[in-house]
Order: sequence, then C-alpha cells, then structure tokens
Amino acid sequence: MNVVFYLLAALTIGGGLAAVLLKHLVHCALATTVAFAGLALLFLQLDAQFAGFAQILVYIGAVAILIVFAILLTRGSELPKGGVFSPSWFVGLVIAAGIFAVLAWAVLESVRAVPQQTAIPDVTVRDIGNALVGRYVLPLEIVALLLTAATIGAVIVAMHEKERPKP
Amino acid sequence: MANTPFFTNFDQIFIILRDWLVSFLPSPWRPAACVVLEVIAIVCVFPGLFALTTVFERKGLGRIQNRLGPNRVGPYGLFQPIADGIKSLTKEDIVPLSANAVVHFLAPLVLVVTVFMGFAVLPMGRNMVLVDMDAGLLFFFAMGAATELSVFMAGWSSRNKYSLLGAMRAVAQMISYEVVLLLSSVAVVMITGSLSLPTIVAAQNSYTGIFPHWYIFTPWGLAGFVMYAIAATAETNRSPFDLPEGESELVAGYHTEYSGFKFALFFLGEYLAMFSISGLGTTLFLGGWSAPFSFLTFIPSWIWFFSKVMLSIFVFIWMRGTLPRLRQDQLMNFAWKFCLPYTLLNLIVTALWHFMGEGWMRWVVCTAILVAVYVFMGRVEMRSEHFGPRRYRYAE
Amino acid sequence: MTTPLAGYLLVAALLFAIGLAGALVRRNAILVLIGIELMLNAANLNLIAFWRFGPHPEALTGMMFAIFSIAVAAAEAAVGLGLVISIYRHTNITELDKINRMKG
Amino acid sequence: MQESAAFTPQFAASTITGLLWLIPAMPMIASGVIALLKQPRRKTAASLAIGSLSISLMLSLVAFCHVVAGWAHGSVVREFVNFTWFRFGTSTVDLGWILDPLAAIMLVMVSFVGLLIFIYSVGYMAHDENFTRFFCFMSLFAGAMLGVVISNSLLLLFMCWEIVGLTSYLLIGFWYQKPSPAAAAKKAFVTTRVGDIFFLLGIVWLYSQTGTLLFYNHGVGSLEGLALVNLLSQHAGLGLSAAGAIGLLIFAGAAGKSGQLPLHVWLPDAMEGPTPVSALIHAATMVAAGVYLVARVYPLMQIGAAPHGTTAALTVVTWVGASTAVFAALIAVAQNDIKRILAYSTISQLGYMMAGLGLGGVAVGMFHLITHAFFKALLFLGAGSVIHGCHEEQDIRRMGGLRSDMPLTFLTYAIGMLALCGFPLLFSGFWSKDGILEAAKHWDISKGPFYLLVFGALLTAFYMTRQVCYVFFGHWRGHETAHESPKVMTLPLAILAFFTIALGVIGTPAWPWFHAFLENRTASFSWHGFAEPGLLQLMLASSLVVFLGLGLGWRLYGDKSPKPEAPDALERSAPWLWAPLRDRLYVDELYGVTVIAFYAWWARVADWLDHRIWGGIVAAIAWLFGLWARFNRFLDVNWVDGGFDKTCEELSSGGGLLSRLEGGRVQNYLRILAAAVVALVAMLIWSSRP
Repeated sequence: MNVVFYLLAALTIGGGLAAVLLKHLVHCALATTVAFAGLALLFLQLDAQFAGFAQILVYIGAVAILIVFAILLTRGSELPKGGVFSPSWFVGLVIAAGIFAVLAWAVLESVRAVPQQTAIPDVTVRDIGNALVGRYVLPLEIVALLLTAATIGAVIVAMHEKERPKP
Repeated sequence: MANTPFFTNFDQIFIILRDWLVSFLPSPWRPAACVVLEVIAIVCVFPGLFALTTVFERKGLGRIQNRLGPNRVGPYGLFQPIADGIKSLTKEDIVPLSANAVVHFLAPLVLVVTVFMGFAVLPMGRNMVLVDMDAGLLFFFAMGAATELSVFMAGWSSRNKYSLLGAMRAVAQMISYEVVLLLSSVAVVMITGSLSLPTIVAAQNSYTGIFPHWYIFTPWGLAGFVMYAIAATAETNRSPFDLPEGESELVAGYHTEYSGFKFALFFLGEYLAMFSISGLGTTLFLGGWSAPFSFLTFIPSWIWFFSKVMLSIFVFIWMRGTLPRLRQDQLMNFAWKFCLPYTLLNLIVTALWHFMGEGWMRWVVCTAILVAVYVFMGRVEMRSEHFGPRRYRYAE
Repeated sequence: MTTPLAGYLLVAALLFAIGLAGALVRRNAILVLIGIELMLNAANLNLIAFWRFGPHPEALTGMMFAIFSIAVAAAEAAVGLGLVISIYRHTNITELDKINRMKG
Repeated sequence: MQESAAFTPQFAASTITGLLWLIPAMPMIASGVIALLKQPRRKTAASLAIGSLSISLMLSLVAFCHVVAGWAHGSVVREFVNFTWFRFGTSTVDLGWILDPLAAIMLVMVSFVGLLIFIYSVGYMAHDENFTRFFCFMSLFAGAMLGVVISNSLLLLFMCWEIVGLTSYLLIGFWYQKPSPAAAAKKAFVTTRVGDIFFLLGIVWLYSQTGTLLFYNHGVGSLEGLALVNLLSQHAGLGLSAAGAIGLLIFAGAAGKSGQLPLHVWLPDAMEGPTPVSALIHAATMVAAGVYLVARVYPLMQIGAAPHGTTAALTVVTWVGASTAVFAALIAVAQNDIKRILAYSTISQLGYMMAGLGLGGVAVGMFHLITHAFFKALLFLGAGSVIHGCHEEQDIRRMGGLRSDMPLTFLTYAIGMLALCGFPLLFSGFWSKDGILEAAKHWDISKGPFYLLVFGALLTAFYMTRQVCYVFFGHWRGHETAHESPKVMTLPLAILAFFTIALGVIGTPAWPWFHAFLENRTASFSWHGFAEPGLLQLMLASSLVVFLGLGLGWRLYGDKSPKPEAPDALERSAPWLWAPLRDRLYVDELYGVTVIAFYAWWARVADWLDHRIWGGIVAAIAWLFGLWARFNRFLDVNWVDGGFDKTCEELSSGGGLLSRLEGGRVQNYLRILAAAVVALVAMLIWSSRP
C-alpha cells in the first residue's frame, strides 16, 4: 500500500470509468487503453513482469487497435440518435453496484483468512517458458488451437458475403 | 592488447564518467542518480544523432539523385538541422477547428515517449544498458506496439480524410509486419534461450579464428535477418513501404494536419523508431556491440554499436533513394502470404538447427530447406495474379 | 484495508463492476465488448494478485492462468468484433437493443 | 540403445547409413507434395516424382558402393540404425533401418527400374487427365517399396508392406470408372490380405517369443543367434520348430504378395491397371517383395538345418515355388491377352525364385529376382509400347507384323523374351535360371522340383515364342495402322535391354560375383567354375530344352498370321488340353464354388435369419406395440385430449409471458445472469458466516 499503488489504481479505475461513460466511441476506446495500461503497470507492481508486458503487447498493441478498427468500420464514430445508454440503464447500474457490493463484502470478509506471502517471488522468464512447455503444455497447445480457430472464424465471419442468386 | 588498462578504460569511459559524477552524491541517492544520468544521456544522444541523420539523409539522397543536397547553412550544410529546429519551434502551431484537441495534442507525445522507452533495454556497449530486464525483448515489442496507437490517435483526431486513411494504412501495415518482426526475433530467442538483450549479445560475442559468432552468419539467422529487415522497413514506414505517407495520394499521411513543433516531434519519433529498430536488429543478429573481427576488439564497444546502427540507417537511406513505392495490396499480400509463412518456416528450421547438434550436416540441411522454400515460394507462389501487375478494368 | 492483497482485490472488484455496468447500460455492441474486456482484465488482476501474495508463487499457477486468459481474451475480441462487423454489414446497426432477431 | 531419447537415432553407423532413411523419404515427400498440386500441373508433378526418385537412386548407388567397398576390404558389411518408436510399460517397440548387401542390391534395382518406368510413364500416361494422381501414387509406391527394402524391423517392414499393398490397390483401380479395374483392385486387395493375416500372425508370434521385431541389433535381434536358438528349441507341432512355423506364416504373407500358388489369382487380373503399373508393381518390384521378405527372414527358415540339408519350412517353400512355376506356365500357353500372358509368366518366374530360395539359398533366388526384374520390366514396357502403338489393342490375335512397324520395340522385346526363355550364354536369364536348375539337381530330398522346373522352362520358351509370333510376325490384322512409340518410351526400353544382357556377367559360374557378394565371400574369376561335375551337361540340357520350346513354338505359330477368329493351332491339335488351360485351370471357378459360394451361402443364411427369426421377433413385438398403441389412442382421444387442450391453452399464454425473457436481447440475459450471481454470492457468504 503506497502512493504508487493508489496512483495506478486511480489511473485504472479512471480509465475504466471513462471507457464506460464517455459518449464518443473512439474516446471510449482510448480510455480503455488507459485502463489497460494502468492494469499492466499494476502487474509490474506485482512483480509480474512477463504478464505485464504481455498485457501491453496484446491489449494495447492488438485488442485496442482491433476495437478502433471495428469502431471505424461500423461508423461507430458518429453519435447515435437514440442516446448512448440503453433505456433501462438504471437497472444495469443497480446490478453492477450490487455485484461490486457483494464482491467487496466477500473480499473484506475473507481476506484475513488468506495467508500472505510478502517476499518477492523469484520467477524468471526462463521459469515461465519451462512451465509453458512443461507442466502447462496441454493448455498451451489448446490455446494455440483456439487462436487458430478464432483467427479462421473471425476471417470467415467478417468476410464479404458472396452474392447469392435470388431464387 | 584489448585487455590493457587504457583500452578497457576507453571502452568503459561512460561508465567511469557516470560513477565519478555520482560519487559526489550521498550513497542513498546514487542508484536513482545513475538512472537519471543514463536517461539524460539517451535523451541527448539520440536526438543529436537524429539531427545528424537528417543532414546525412538529405545529402545521401542528393548524391543518389545527382544533386548537391543542403549546402548553405554552415560548412557542407552541417548546421542545417539547427536552422530547421529553430524554424519549427518558431512556426505557428495550427490545430484544425474541428479537430479533437486533446487527442490531437497527445498523439505526438505518446509516440515520442513510447519510442524513447524502447531504448531502455538496448545494450549500447559493454555494460551500457539502462535496465537489464529479464524480459527485455518483450518490453521492446510492447513499447513498439504502443506506437501504433499514437499513429491512430494522430490520424483520427485531425478530422481529415487523408490523415485518417494514412493512419489506417499505417496501423494495418504496422500490425501485419509486427507479426513478422516478432517471429523473426523469436528465432534468436530460441537459440539464446533468453529474452534479455545483453545476454543475447554476450551469446554472440565469441570468435572462431578471427570470425565472430554473429547469428547473421547462420542459415536461419540470415533468413531471419532478411525478414527482420523487411519488417523493420515496413514498421518504420520507410520507403519502399511508405504508403501511409505516400505524398502523391495522401498529402502526408497521418501527420498532414500537424505543423510546427508537433510536426517536429513526429519527425523525431519516426527517426528514433528507426534508430531503435536498427539497434534491436544489430543486437539480435549483428552481434550488438561486439567487434566484427577478433583483432579489432580493442576498439570500444560503443563505437561498434553506433557504427552498425549508422550502417543500417545508411541502408535505409539507400533503399529510399533507389526503390519505388509498393501498392497497398502487394504490401499486405507480401506480409501475410510470403513473409509470415517464411518466418514460421524459419522458426522450424531454427528448431531443427538446435536439435541437429554440432556438425556440418545442419548447415547443409538448414540451408537447403530455406533456399528450396524461398525459391519455391518466390518462383511458384508469387507468380499468382495477386502479386503481378494490376489489371486496369477500364483503362485497357 | 489491512493488507496489500485486499487493495488489489478491491480494485479488481471495482473494475469488474465498471466493466459489467458498461456491458449492461450501453447500447453499442462494441462498448459491450469493451466492458467484457474490462471484466476479463479485472479477473486477470485477481489472478496475478493471488499469485503474488499466495503461498506458492514458484508454482506459477496464477501467472499461467493470467497469461492463458490474455491469449483467450485476444481470440474472444477478434471473434466478437468480427461478429459485430458482420452484423453491421447485414443490418446496418450496432445497437444491441435493436438486434433481437434470432435468424438472419 | 534403450537409454537414448525416443526420437534420436544413434548415428554410430556411417553417414550413408544414417541418411538411409532419405531414400524412401524422398519419393514419399514428393508424393505428398504432388497430392497437393492442382490437376493441370503435369510437368511439376512428373518432374517432382522423377527428381525425387533420381535422388533416391543416387543415394542408393552411394549406399551400394559403400557396401561394395566394405565387402572388398573385408570389413563389416551390415550396418543398421535403430531407435525406439514408443514404449509401453517396460517393453519397447523399436524401428530401424539396415544396409547390407541384400538391401543394397534391392535398393539399386528398385530405384533404377522405378526411375526408368517413371520416365516411360511420362510418355505412356501423357493423354490421361489424372496424370498428377498417377505420379502421386507411383511415388508413394516407390517410397514404400524402398522402405520395405531398408527396414530393419519386421514392424516397419509390415507398415511399408501395407502401404505397398494400398498403392497397388489404388493403381490397379486407377481407371476406376470402368468396372473391371475396380473389381480387379478389390480382388487384389482382398487376396493379398489373406496372406497378410498370416504374416501378421507370424509377427505377433515372433514378438511374443523374442520380445523384439528388429532383425539385427548387436546380437539381440530376432534373426540373431540367441533368439534363433531359443525359437528352435520350441516345438510348434507337426514336427516344426517355432522358428519354422513363424517362417512359414511369414512365407504365407510373401506368397500372397508374390502370387504363389493358392493366392495367385489376383495377379493376372491386376493387369487392368495402366501398363507402367504392371511393369513396376506387378512384375519388377512389389511382387518381388515377397521373395525379398523370404530372403530377409531366411535365417528363421534355415535354422536347424544340417550342412547342405534343408528344413521343413524350406521344403514347403520349394514345392510351392516349383508347382507355381509349372502351373502358371501352363496357363500362360493358352492366353490371348498380351499382358495376361506376361502376368502368368511373372507368377511362374516368381515360383522359380521361391524354388531357388528354398533349394539353393538366398543368392540363387535373389539373382533370379534381379535379372527377372530387368527383363520382365522390359517385356511389360515393350508390351505397353505395343498396346500404345496399336491404339489400346491388347488381344494378340489382332496384331501381327509389328516387326517392321515398330522395329525398336521389336528388337528390345525380342531381347527380353530370349532372356525370359533362358536363351543360352548371351542373356542374364539363362544364368540365373541355370543356377536354380543346378540347385534343384543337387537337392537331396526329391528330384520332383527339378523335373517340374525343367518342364516349366520348356513351357516358358513355348508360350513366349507363341506370343512373339502372334505379335511381331505374320501380317497386320488390326484396324488402324500401328506406329512406333515416342522417344521417352523407347529410351527406357533400350536401357533395360542393355542391362538384360549385361547383368548376366556378374552371375556366371566362372565369376559368381553376385553370390559371393550376398554371402560375403571373396569373388574370383576362373574358368574352373564350369568344371564342376555335371554343370556343363546341365547347361547343355537346359539349352536343348529351350531350343525345343522355341522350335515347337515356331513350328506351330511361326509367321502364319491366322485369322483372329480362327481357333488356335494348339486348340486344333489338342482341344481337350486347350479348354482347361484357356479357362485358367478353373482356379477362379474353384474359388467361386468353394470359398465364395460358402460365403454366399453363409450370407444367405444370415439373411434368412434376419428375415425370418429376428425379423419375425421384431414384427411380433411391433404388432404387440401396435395393439397397445391402438388402445392408447382410444384412451387419448376420449379422455386425455380434453385435459390437454385446456393445459395447452394455459401453457401457450404462460409461454407468451415467459418469451419476453428470451427476447433475443443479449443485455437482458446478462442482466439476469448478473442479478443471479449477486443473489447467489450473497447467499453463499451469508451461509458461511461463522
């Protein structure tokens, strides 16, 4: 618990809030990027260097760009006529608040029971690599398969539909 | 000879200088002061190099195009960058009326900052690296990925169709070639077994006879380096892959609406990206700061590093002077249908190289596979109509 | 907030709630996807925090989970956005409350 | 060996042995690549196939030279590389490859003949639209055949063996749109499968007895001392040792592949495939694989024999071979299809090889295999050239006089025919057949095989003369004029013809280089080889037999050019003999009335059971249920429906209410999900409070 943590938490939460609340979709996407970056920095603060950099590489380098592309391809950068929030936004807000309340309650109730490790874990990239191709090789291969399938699926879904002759 | 105190001191002169400066401070402050000093050094040296390179590029292009290049300001036009700098600082900073001001302002900053971050993990000489991160290469690429966002921000916030088109082209191109860039570097990681750049250099810093063990002198290393160089050219939007800035079509691409100092920042950012990507290429394939022959090790390591980087910059300039621009579809097809498969193959070959063990066999087999596939893909696959001349539907 | 772990968990919970709120209250499908990404990220933060402060960080379980989750999230984003684009091509809308037909 | 990692072969052997796997791998890779090519990429396909096989040939030649050099310097001539494929429990399954004289000779032969036939096919298949598919299969075949040759493990051999069988099936049925090739392919596949069942049984037995399937493995392989002694000491009944019994089972597999007597029926029908296939697979290489297999496991069959003695297993091999030789030769006399005659001739010659193996050892049989491969490939390719030149005509009665129309084909065909007949001194076939006859003469057990084989030689000369007279002499009786084939087809003919003559040099009694090489002795040239007692007389006798056959043939058929519809010369003089021969001695019919009839009967029984017994039961049950259903309907219509109608109305109105929940609005779902989560988590925490 120190200043850095509070700053990063504020950055992340602020980014997240902006992402949800801003009107303009591109602004939302950029705010999401801020939230992603804040999270990556939080990862670094948790001594998870590899995960942090992977987060930057994947989320800022790929997912954010993907979102931006999607926004521009769907003309999402123009403001919709019927407002950006759904008519029943209040219900959603209440539910989300309920979720937070329940989660925070759970955290505060149970966190004392968890033993805490304070020493910085000595984990190198080599360890992660060895674990990936050792103990976690099956998940790794499944993820590889999933990514391939997702790539092909995304291409097929987004591909131009062929003109079908009208019957 | 290389071990004599004089040469060692000369090699480590910056380290010694830093330690000497820091020794004036109380010891608890020293580590922080070290970092500050190093950051100052990087922030001073590379923009200085950038200034030099602009002159170098304009003169070089001038020679290629059979003209003189800048020669009015100072001896041989050497003070030209100072004049340019003063000009861009004093020009009016125009922000278009409909532009999204905040994003428009942030874009060049994000670009320059992320590009500067990349230098943090580059070893520029023996012991000369800002942070020796365990995951240095990943950090470098993470920072490289962040630059794409700044390009998009610049293009979108300008509210100009040319800017937006240029930005979309640039982002699409950078994403496509980033895959190739990353995968061609992974080959090196596979052999070295480390993502730390100083470790990668150290792995190449040994000699057989007088010849060094640089990775470019292996079949997979050469193939990887060629792929890396192509991807780096595309990644930095340099000719012949400079479509995002193609002035004949897009005015100036995503920074059309920038002027004055913000434009200078974009300019700086692009050149810095060029330096950092050349530095990474040097580190990965050309032995980083190690000398090209064992009898030249007495020359300080940082001189080698910077000469290799400047050599790559020269190649960039040379290509800009000689090659015509590609078309967008050719560019994308080339990335996804040639570079990517070939880089993946290179990874397999690298694994083969590793598992075949020492001996001449692996040289023959790896070279044969790479050359055969290169010829096959180049001659057979690239022959299809996507890569050939475009058929104009109405002009013929 | 007596321990650092609780702080990270609370940040994660808040981010999760924000993401959920985004997914629930916005009309645009892309924004819903952004909300889902935020929720996934909050989960990742939880995983990393538990890895860091848990009893066996050298086992790497939480870290691995987070890395795989990042990879899966990338796939999810690609497919999700592909779907959004495809639906937009088909119907010219991206507002979720108007997309309620069960067939094409 | 056992400690090493699973995928790292031991490269203790020389470099060429370490690289031996490349020889089969090249054509296989080429086949895979060709399979991916588009149909019109003919040139690419052909050059890939031919190029890969040329590389294999070069590597084979290097390997051959390596072995010859090792043999000449008296050093080790058997090298092998073994590795563990997989392990279960403590036992491992090892694979490996081997380089020894036997493998080296076969390698060179297969890749050389294969290459020539590939080149020939470029011309022969030029107008076929499935050109690429053809070369894909051919390459796969070549790869698998080379794999059979180099494998040092019975399992690996079996795998390649089955691929060879598969490609044979695919290539026989290459023109599957016609019914007869499709049927022939099926017949070949099923028939050889019968042999392979026995082969597999032999493999399993061998593995259970010795725990390894490697042939040679530093003294612990299944063909080496310890394992053999162990096998010999066990009795398998019928006076056989386990070694002999396993050998016989493996021989059954070989018999299936090589068309030995009970299982020969598929080979003549296999001629429905394209002619290069007949030449490569069903004459030169694949059918010889059986002979090669027997030669490979020869130690299993031979163990326990006294010096110059024999074993029960070898006796069986001999008798089967000798009877096949005569049996097939008899049938060949009365056939009219040019390729069918050659097919029966192949069966007959395979019988000679088997008999040679049983009588005189590996070298005698293998020498005939090699020489036969060349001249039979030559004959088939010549036949293909004739068929091609006569516009796909295969009936020899509708040819004639091609001597002047196709001079080059005639010349080479004549060379091949004389070699097959065993024309004295000049041709390789003479020397190899003579070796078998000599071995038969010295056999102690019975003189039966000797007489059978001599009779076979007479028949061979006779039917080949008949064929040549029909095809090349007399005058043209076909429809359109014949023409000579293109260069790409005649060149392989000329090369094969050259080797048909030249190969005889390495196996004469004066300089038995081939036999010495296979048996790892030193070879020296001396005329004293002929001085062996009885040898010259035997040579004279067999020459006389050949001349008798040739003369008889010429007397009956020479230059006469009978009408296509007219009865055959032999038919006129001996119709009682002709009919059974023309009908292939009724073997197919025998199988038809025994095996197939039995199966058909059994199928009819099953059908009857299905219809009457099981069907009856089912019908009865169905009837009962029908009754029950009628009763139910009565209940439904009168009592239940009214209640249901009411319920349905209620349900549909309630469903209308519920369907608002499932409105296809994703966010509603998410909302309900999240609310449920809130409720559940709250319950969970509440209930677990202390």
